Amino acid sequence: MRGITKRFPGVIANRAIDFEVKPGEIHALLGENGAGKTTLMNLLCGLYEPDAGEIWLKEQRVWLRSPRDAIAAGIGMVHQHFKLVEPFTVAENIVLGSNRTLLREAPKRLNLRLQRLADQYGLNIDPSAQIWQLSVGEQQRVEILKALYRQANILILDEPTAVLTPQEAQELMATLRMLASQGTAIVFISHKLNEVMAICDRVTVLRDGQAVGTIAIQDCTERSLAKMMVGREVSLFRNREDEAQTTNHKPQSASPPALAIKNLWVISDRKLPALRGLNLVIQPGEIVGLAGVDGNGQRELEEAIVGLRAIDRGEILLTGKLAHIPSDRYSMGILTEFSVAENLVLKDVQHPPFQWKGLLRINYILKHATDLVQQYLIRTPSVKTQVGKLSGGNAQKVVFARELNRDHQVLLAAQPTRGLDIGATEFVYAQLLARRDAGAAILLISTELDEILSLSDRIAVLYEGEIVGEVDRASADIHHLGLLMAGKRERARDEE
Amino acid sequence: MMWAQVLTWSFGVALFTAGIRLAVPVLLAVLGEIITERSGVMNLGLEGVMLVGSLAGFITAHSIEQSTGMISVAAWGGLAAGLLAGAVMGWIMAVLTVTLRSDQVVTGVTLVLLGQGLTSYVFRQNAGLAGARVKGLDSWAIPGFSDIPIVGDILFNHNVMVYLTAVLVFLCWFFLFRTNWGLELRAVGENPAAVDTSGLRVDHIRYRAVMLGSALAGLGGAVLTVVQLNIFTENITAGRGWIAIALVFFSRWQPGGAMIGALLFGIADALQYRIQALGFKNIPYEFLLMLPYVLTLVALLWRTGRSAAPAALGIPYVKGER
Amino acid sequence: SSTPTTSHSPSDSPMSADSSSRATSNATKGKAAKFALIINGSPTDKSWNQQAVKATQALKAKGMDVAVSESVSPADAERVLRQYAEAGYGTIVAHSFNYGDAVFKVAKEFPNVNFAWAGGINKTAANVADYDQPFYQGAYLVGLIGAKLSKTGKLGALYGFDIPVCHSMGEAMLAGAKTVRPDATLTSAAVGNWDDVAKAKEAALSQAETGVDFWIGCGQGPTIGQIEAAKTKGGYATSYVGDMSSLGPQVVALNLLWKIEPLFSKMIEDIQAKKFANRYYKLGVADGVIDVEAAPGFKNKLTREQADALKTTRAKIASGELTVPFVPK
Amino acid sequence: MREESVLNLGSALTHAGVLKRLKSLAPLLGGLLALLLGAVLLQLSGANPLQAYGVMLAGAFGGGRQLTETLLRATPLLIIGLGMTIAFRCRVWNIGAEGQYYIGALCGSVVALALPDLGPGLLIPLMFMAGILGGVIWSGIAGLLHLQRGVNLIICTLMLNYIGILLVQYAARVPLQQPDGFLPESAQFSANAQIPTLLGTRLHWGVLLAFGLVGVVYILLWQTPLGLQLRAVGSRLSVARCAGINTSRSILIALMISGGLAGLAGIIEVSYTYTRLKGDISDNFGFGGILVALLGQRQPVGVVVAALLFSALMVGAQSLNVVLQIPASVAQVIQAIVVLFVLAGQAIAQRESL
Ligand SMILES: Nc1ncnc2c1ncn2[C@@H]1O[C@H](COP(=O)(O)OP(=O)(O)OP(=O)(O)O)[C@@H](O)[C@H]1O
Ligand SMILES: Nc1ncnc2c1ncn2[C@@H]1O[C@H](COP(=O)(O)OP(=O)(O)OP(=O)(O)O)[C@@H](O)[C@H]1O
Ligand SMILES: [Mg+2]
Ligand SMILES: [Mg+2]
Repeated sequence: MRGITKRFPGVIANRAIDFEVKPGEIHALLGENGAGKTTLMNLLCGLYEPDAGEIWLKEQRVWLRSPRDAIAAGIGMVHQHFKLVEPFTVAENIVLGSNRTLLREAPKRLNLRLQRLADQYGLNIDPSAQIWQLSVGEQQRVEILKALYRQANILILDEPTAVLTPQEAQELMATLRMLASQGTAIVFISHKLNEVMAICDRVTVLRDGQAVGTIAIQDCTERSLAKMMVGREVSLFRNREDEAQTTNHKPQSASPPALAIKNLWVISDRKLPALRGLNLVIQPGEIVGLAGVDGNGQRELEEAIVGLRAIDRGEILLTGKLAHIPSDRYSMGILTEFSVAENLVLKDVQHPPFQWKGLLRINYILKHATDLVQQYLIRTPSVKTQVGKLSGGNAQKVVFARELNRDHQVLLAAQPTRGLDIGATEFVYAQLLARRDAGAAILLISTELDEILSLSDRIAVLYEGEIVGEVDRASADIHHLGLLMAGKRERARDEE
Repeated sequence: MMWAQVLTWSFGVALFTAGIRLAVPVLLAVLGEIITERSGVMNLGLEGVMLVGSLAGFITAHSIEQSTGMISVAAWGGLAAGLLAGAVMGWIMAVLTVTLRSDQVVTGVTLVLLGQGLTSYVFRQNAGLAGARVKGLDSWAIPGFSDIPIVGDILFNHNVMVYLTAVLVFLCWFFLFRTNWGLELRAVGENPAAVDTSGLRVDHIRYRAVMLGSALAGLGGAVLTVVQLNIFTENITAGRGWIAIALVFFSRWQPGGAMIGALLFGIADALQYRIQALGFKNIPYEFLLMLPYVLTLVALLWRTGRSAAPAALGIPYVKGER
Repeated sequence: SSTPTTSHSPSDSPMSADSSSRATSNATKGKAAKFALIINGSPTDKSWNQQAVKATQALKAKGMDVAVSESVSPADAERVLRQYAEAGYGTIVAHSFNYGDAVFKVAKEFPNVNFAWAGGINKTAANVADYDQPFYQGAYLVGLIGAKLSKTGKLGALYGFDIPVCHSMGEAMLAGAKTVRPDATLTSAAVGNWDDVAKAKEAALSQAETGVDFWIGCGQGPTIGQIEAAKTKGGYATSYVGDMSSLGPQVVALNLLWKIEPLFSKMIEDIQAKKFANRYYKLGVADGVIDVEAAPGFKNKLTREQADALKTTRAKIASGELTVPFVPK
Repeated sequence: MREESVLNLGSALTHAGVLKRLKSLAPLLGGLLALLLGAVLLQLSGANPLQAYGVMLAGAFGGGRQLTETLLRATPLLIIGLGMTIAFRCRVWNIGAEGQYYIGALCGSVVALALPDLGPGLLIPLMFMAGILGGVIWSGIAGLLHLQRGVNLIICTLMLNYIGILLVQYAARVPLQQPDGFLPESAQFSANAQIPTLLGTRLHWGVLLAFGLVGVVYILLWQTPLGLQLRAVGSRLSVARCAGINTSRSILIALMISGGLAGLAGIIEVSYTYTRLKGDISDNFGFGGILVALLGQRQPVGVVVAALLFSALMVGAQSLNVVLQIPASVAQVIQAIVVLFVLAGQAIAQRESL
């Protein structure tokens, strides 16, 4: 890609970017939230057309006007938000659009064919399962298989590990390495520098829509990459030794619990018990990390606490106001059609100071928004901009700003850094710790063990709707936690 | 004495036969709308589409009959014209809602306005149409089956369009669930972004769906004029398009459900007239006329639960939007 | 096009700047000469509206300046009436009972303009006449023939709405039929609509299932529905207000006609003779305004006795010897 | 669809500003194109298109009287359209305005007929309240069926249209029929129950009320917490629910406000235009109102423009019929074409890229 420029109303997402990938390499694309990574790749897979610049494939100039052109050119993309049809089966999703016969292939034959293809790439998938029944990791595998089925020789993955458990991430990386060794060129977008360091061959960094540079992985460190992205030094909370200052914190265990969950049973959308007698107590001034592989009831627990899901049995006792960082910001946190300012007051409009005698105080709301935008470093053209126009990371910051700015006693943070760049992640961590120090009780639900380990005072492990273990931060041991998280599954495998 | 009249076999046969007859035009429109909505487009203009189909069908059948005298050619020609006119209306809908992405509700309602205006304009411009009539299709008892007592009378003694409509219910199901086209069409209604990134044209698929769906509604209108009534009068569909939209929800976007819904509505309507004809004078007729609508509502109380609506129904597709 | 068109000189336009002043002066000069009709539906409905439009064409042939507004909803009636009054129309006929209130309102503002409305309830004013639609008188005659044509003796009536104009038709037909066939019965129903033919056909079919094989209809939709039903189930139907026999030459036996032209002519005469005030026109069979005749295709199918019965009864009604019973409810 | 709000004024200052301004003329261009097409139609019907348009224009806006008529005709459309604006902002697909209008008219008429001697200062407000109540109840039934039993709202409101109209037909024919009357209609309202006009014009208090409502609805939607919450529910239900908004309540409120306003329009029309209850008291105002709300892009001021456009087309068309004897159906076609083309223009104006 040469001299690629793409404008959106009010933003230049890509400015004269040069970018190239070689066959058989895994090429990382890095940059802060809103740097223009996704946009650049959307141009490559034909979703947008560039305002200026050229795309060359194997020494030939190509024009990718639609995804169809891109597919024909052998480009496949796994989008950050999966593009799968929920009520359809895996097999149906994979062949969608590539069968030109009138009648559909008999499901049995089709499933068999795809099973073979999946096995060939070492992807573990049941072709007859429906998408909505699958975990996020499995859905991602479907996306990859879909691209491979179309014989992609350039595979783009937009933040593929953001939603995966550590185990799933490991599996994915193994798959990618294998594909690369077979000659596939892979573009890998991620905010997780350790992963980038682990599997990529070269790195291109974007900042503010411009390419800062491309370097071979041997020539850089996590720290130097971070500096390239942000343009300044950043401290990383990634290793536990770094945060010694947070360890000797004492929860106010004398006071009554701020959040108490007693014998909670909740039914999932699939009409199965998602939580089965869950018990959990959180004191003011402590962070309890809830570890676990995605799909073990996290979503249902989150919804039950917020009041979105009916409780079947048991109870949730809440003292004081609840703040909520949702796991899926688009379906629970923000209104994409609303402005930044409106989103920032969404939960409090009916109270002063945002309203006065039943009328909104518009100027106050705008000023409030301007303050929060500065305080939380939200990158937006204006507070009147629609949130849908912001990059994923900045949208998340809007949620953060709103939730943390409410005087809450309990904070439910579900996957709070999903999709955030390191600068933002750093900011989030600092905020969470500051809240705790101010006396809030925090329930941190995360599938990233690193995150749980660096922030929690106490760690509970969720498995199949139950707390299967609780450890104190001091005595936490990654290996033990890992076993608990996947314990029963490991054992089952052993027994086979 | 009146109840004794109700509880006879012949009353039942007449009731169900009439129910089927009343159901056919509406059912065709429902099938069409199911196809349209399965692709994510809600066409509220069905009433206008049916009207245009009914007039186009009538005029075509009439002029073929007048010029050649071939009755069945005229009838089939009329039905084809209804199909075609419906497709043209669907094209208008698609240009506005798919290409230009204007609001589907307002476009649909405008289509009703257009259909009503156009048909009365054309009808009034051609004074000769006012008293004109066509021969239509004769009923055709299916040999063998029509001799079965009761069932034969109810099911196998209709005009060909009734049988064809039943076949269309099956074809519609087959198309949606057993062909690749159907798969792609349903995928567009669930998640257009997925279809787009799969290298298919969302807009093309929606155009086809809307036009095909409207064509069926147009056919429904033509059946009304060419086959069932053999005449045209202004506003002849008299709300059947709206009923069809309601029945789509009832059907849960399943062709089989559509057939049940349309029959239920048709039979309720047929029953209502028969109660009047039997002279239940103490019930004001307005309340009898309400019966089909009330029954539809009541029937829906038992068809609740997880919504089966296509996830992207009513939402214009914009490339690359989150 | 069947819509009558008049050529207006631009100065006739109610839009011209000084229209109201000129309108008044026009109104005093050639008042009766300009005649406007407003109708609620299509001028080609083969029935109620078309008959009225046809009558205006006859007036036009006599040299009158005639205008027709079609599809005027009652909500718009007031405006349209006023527009005609201002444009110098001396006689304005509002051809629907739904226009009543608008007529009386506008009439007050234009005392020099003559209005008429199809109320049929003898509600009039100094410059508003009411005209009745005594279809029931014709229906009585229809009953005479219907009783003979029906094999079962079961007569059917189908109304747009169950209102007096309609209701009295069914009852009068029954009364007429009973004079020749005492065991005749009547089945009636309402469709709730003046123009849903499909619905009406279904209603008529369900009547046929109970043995009905001769119909009279009130409203063009119901009547067309009956004609269609008669075609499928056998039996005979009656045209309503106009000649609808082209829709079913085999089954339309009689035409119940409303010859509106004499009615309009009478109004104009009265206006010229200054006798229009508070007139209630109740022109029926006696005046040749309501009439029943064999449909064109049926002229030679009626027996001599039947034709005679029609003739003599008509004469009896005309002479006042026989009063047709009016049963509105 | 782009949402406009006080807090979200779009980007007039961007580099694409000029282009945008050009594009914003698209609806107007669409309208002109439609008129061009209409001209062909007029020519086909034997009229001189220029003269015809002149007559239409003069008929709708040619003077105080014509303007008055246009305003009068716009009033029910405006009131219903404003209510629908609120409903549609909340993504409540109420297409039952017609039925709510009828039931509102019925309830208001009952009051008018029961208390004919009450002074208009008291009686008219009472009638209005009854009308609103009728609309609220009728829409509320749909709301309860939807929220309690999960019946789709589009069907509920659609079916209740038919039921409501039949109910009014019955009421006008039997229980409320004028005592000695033959016609299926109630007695004429007493003078007290007919909305007074303003200073000798034909405009009445209802017109004033309708325009007052424009401000009220604007403020409600954009400047009150309730409005923001209703819009939030319409924007994305699950997010609104997470934000602690009682979504069922919001849906019911939006539905009932729209129903109430439709009912108000019903009693206003019956009191002023029809002056009595009968079976046919609407010229498709319900659907017109829906169209007007959407054509006005669910913005109160836009609804005013759309209602006036709609009404002007109607009034102008009738004038065409009176003056040049052009059949009304031509005008109806032109009306539909204009709406379609303006819609297309709006859609083009709203697109991010051309
Ligand atoms: N459809 C769009 N309309 C308007 N602006 C957009 C659109 N898509 C992206 N942008 C803007 O373009 C810029 C780049 O966005 P992009 O999504 O490419 O960022 P990113 O690098 O992928 O960020 P993240 O890490 O948060 O996913 C952002 O400022 C964003 O607000
Ligand atoms: N005209 C429309 N434009 C856009 N979206 C529409 C329209 N009509 C309906 N929808 C969408 O179609 C779906 C079904 O409509 P509606 O919301 O009325 O059904 P529902 O009864 O609420 O369904 P559920 O059972 O999920 O509650 C919804 O997703 C709704 O948002
Ligand atoms: Mg991105
Ligand atoms: Mg992101």
